[in-house]
Amino acid sequence: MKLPEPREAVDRPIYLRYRYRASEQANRFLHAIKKGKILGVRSVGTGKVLVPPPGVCAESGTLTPQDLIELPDRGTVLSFTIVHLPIPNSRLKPPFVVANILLDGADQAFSHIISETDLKRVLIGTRVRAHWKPEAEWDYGLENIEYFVLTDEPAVDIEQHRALRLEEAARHA
Amino acid sequence: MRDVAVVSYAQSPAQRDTGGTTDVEMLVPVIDRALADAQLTRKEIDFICSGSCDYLAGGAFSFVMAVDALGATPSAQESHVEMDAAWALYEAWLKFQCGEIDVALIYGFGKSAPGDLPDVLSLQLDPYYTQPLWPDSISLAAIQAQMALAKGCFTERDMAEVVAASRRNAIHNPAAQLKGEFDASDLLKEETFVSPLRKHDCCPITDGCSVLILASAEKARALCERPAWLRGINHRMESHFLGTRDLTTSTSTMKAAGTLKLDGDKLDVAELYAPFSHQQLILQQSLKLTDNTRVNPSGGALAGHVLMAAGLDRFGAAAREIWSGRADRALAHATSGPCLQQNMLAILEGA
Amino acid sequence: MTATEQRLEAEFELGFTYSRSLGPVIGTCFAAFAQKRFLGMRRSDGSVLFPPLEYDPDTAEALSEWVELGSSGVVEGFCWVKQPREKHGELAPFAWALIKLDGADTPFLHKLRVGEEQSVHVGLRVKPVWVAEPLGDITDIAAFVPAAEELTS
Amino acid sequence: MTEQVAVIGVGQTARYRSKLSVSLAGLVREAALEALADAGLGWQDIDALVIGKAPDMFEGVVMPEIMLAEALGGTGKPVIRVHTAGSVGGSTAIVAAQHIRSGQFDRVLTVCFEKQSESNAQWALSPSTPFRPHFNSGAGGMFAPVIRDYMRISKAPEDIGCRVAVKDRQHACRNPRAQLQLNDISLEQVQDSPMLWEPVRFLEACPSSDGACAMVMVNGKHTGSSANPPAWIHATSMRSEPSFYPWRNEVDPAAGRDCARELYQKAGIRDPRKELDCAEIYVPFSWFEPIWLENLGFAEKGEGWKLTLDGATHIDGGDIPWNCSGGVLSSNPIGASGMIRFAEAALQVRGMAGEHQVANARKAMGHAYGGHNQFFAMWIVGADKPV
Repeated sequence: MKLPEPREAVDRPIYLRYRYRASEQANRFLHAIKKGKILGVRSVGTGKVLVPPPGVCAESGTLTPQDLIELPDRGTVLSFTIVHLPIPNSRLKPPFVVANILLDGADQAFSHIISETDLKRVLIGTRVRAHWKPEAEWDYGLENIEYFVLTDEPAVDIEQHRALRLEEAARHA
Repeated sequence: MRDVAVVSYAQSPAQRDTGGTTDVEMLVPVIDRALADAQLTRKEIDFICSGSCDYLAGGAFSFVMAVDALGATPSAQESHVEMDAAWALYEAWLKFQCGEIDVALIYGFGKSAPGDLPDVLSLQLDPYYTQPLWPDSISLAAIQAQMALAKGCFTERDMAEVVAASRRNAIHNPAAQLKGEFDASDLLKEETFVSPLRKHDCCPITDGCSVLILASAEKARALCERPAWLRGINHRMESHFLGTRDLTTSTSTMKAAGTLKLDGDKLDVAELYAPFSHQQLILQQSLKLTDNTRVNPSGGALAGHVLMAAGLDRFGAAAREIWSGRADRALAHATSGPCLQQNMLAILEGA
Repeated sequence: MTATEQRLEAEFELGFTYSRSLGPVIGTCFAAFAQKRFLGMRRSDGSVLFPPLEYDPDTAEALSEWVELGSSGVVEGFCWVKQPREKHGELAPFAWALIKLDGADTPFLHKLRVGEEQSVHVGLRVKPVWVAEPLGDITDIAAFVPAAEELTS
Repeated sequence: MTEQVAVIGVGQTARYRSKLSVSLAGLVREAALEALADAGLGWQDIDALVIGKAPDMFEGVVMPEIMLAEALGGTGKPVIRVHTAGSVGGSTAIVAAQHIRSGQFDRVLTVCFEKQSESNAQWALSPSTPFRPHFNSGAGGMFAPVIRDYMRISKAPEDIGCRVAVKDRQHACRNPRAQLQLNDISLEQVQDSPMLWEPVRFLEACPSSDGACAMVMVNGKHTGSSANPPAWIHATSMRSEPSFYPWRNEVDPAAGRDCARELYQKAGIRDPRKELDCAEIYVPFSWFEPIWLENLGFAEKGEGWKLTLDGATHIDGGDIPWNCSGGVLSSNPIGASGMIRFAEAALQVRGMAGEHQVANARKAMGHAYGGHNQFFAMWIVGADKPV
């Protein structure tokens, strides 16, 4: 019997459709960001402020309350990286800064972009504020903030800031 | 063998679709309830193990987010199987046997509503010859039913009786999704769905989670009036292709039963994880169960089926029978893979 | 913020076109499909597996003895799909069937196109409908049909 | 009550590569057969099978153990599949060891694998869901800020990462299985390689690999079948913590620290740097060597980089060689990477590590981590039976 030359590989398209529904907290957050407001939540387990508001505080394993807190669109860089690779489906051209940004009044940072011509100016502790897209373009997403920009404020000592925040959390816990 | 017992169990109400509620939001109240029933706190748990599947809701690392429900700070001893949580329970049971832990919390969770479950489960099949055709899980079960019916293992009426009994039993189970008085003759009048299966022969699709707590001997006696002691646990795998195994019987179940020296005549209760009515009959026959055994007093998977937790639910339901004194000796069964490819058995006793 | 805010929903697709390496056994079987041939694999007990597997499913022994199989077979088990799912790629009701090819000892799963449920039965002789240009994949077989029918694609 | 456990068989893919032209079954078989041969056992001798791998989306097969078990002699046997993200290779080895330690089984085969070439890892790790911004471009985008924070806290010189990258690739040249064989690797070459996620350069990041790793573990009473010496398991430990919570220490994660503390306590070790002969530690980005040196107690806080700088972790002349195999930086079949660390530690104490053998290694550590620096699995193996 003559055997054919084995085929080496085949393509296997595997595509599945899913329906995503926003959780209650995500829904509140997304509706607010559509109007240009950033919401967070104070954990009943720890007294710390989480943003975007999760349904559960991971530190204590407790459900978060329904009352959300509005937060300012200013904050501090907790850490960052300068990305030299493109983000798939993004109009951002590398290099750009992806930073963990801690909003004033919050205890948990989230990841966002910093646009700055001189990337070397971005440091841990650097102060930033949101640069929003034009209001007409606002949608249900954190991308309504197009990027963060540096402010003229002096850099923050992270350790000091952390100690102050933990004191405040203790008062609320 | 070290004595280990089921001391607490809680499950979310079975729902077709929990909407936007996340896995972790679903888990927190159920964990709280399981802990409260055993008068335990999160910090008193030595080991946590879970079962879940990324593809159900379509995101990688579903179990990573679920850790948020545990309050695992600064850290916890924790593990995960990408299998039904019954196998998470097995991993924990081994850890007890190693003498490393005294209290373990096991959980399983799944939200099947966001996806199309029968198609998702198609991805379990061999990815070369079978999966590319996208045979769905219901169709595979239907072939199994046809072959068993053709062989005379049971009748369509027997299958309808399984469904009627499941829904009748489920009347007393607050977490059941499908329940009520149904007559087998009426069920048989319904048209077929994927023939020979009718819709009622198939488990519902359910979003939910379950949490179960195991404890070692001394702890168990302190935490629970009448602990459900795990007297033996064994699981076995079969070959994968539908053509390389006998679909009309469950050889892996028989092998596990043999290892456990299980006497099918001496069980008060059997909680069998059968997602399809005919699979319950195949299991009953493989286990040689008699009329002495009440099968699926909870209603079983036909009354509510949280994929990835449904096997763990059989342990919980069997334990409830022991705790209440309704049973002295119960069997818990779990399955995984298409057409009962892999099966687990455990014996639970009240004394 | 009001309680009546509509719940945000969106569909999304999770998917990727995987590139699956086949190895020598599956690769040979697929290559044979491109020639509209069925090759089985003999086990040490003499029985023949189709589809051909690299390793014996019971003993894990490596397998390498190829067997040329017939081009039709019989139905050993089946179910009837009244309403095909989108993923099935079938426009009309059809059967999933376990089909044992002539010369093989194990049946394998494929689609069976027959007009109506009553026409399917165990022992029904069936033959493959090959796609116009087989590339060497399981999907080269569009489906099986009763052997009595004319071959049409 | 509990039993002693020994590793008597180790098997790996002959050479890890970015693409291997085999089926999934063929991939795991190669490692499993080598482990069985090393153990002097056949499929029929194995009592249970423990399989591990990272997310199912890499290969697009849901619970692949369902279809792979039979190729690994799993028919009729207990089979379990572990998944704890990047630490899975370590966790799987620990679960396998517990099968024996519990007294329930005598001989267990454990196998971990990943076939990254079947898909795009970047996609499989973070499929996009609606309403969620996607600012990260790959795993490095997530870990680079942690590295930046480490540099701030430790005041480490900028070139430490590059030095780790050079060292691990020099080690890889002694391991014929390692994917990257960069014979002329130099500090300048690493420094000149393209910046990806600052401060992580191309040559400071792990490759994408196909590969599998397997081990045969037995009850200490049954080590005789192997022609080679056993590696005795002295201690194992596993720890987890949540991905994100306020002020979580991502640079020195509590779960890693707690896991190591428990491990050393079980193994009776007070000073890991002194008492261990070598270690295989999960370092997918170069800077994680100094980060883990501190987290695992090989160095004081803020001092880890000094060990790297002094060459303490180099196989030539170092007092505590790390990743003599070339490590994750030289081969990274994700689901198997943790098990490779555990298996390489076992090979060292068995004296079977070939060109990358540390002379007279008697005690070695294997380490794996995953998620967002949050899942940890570790073990210590020794040439001597634990007392």
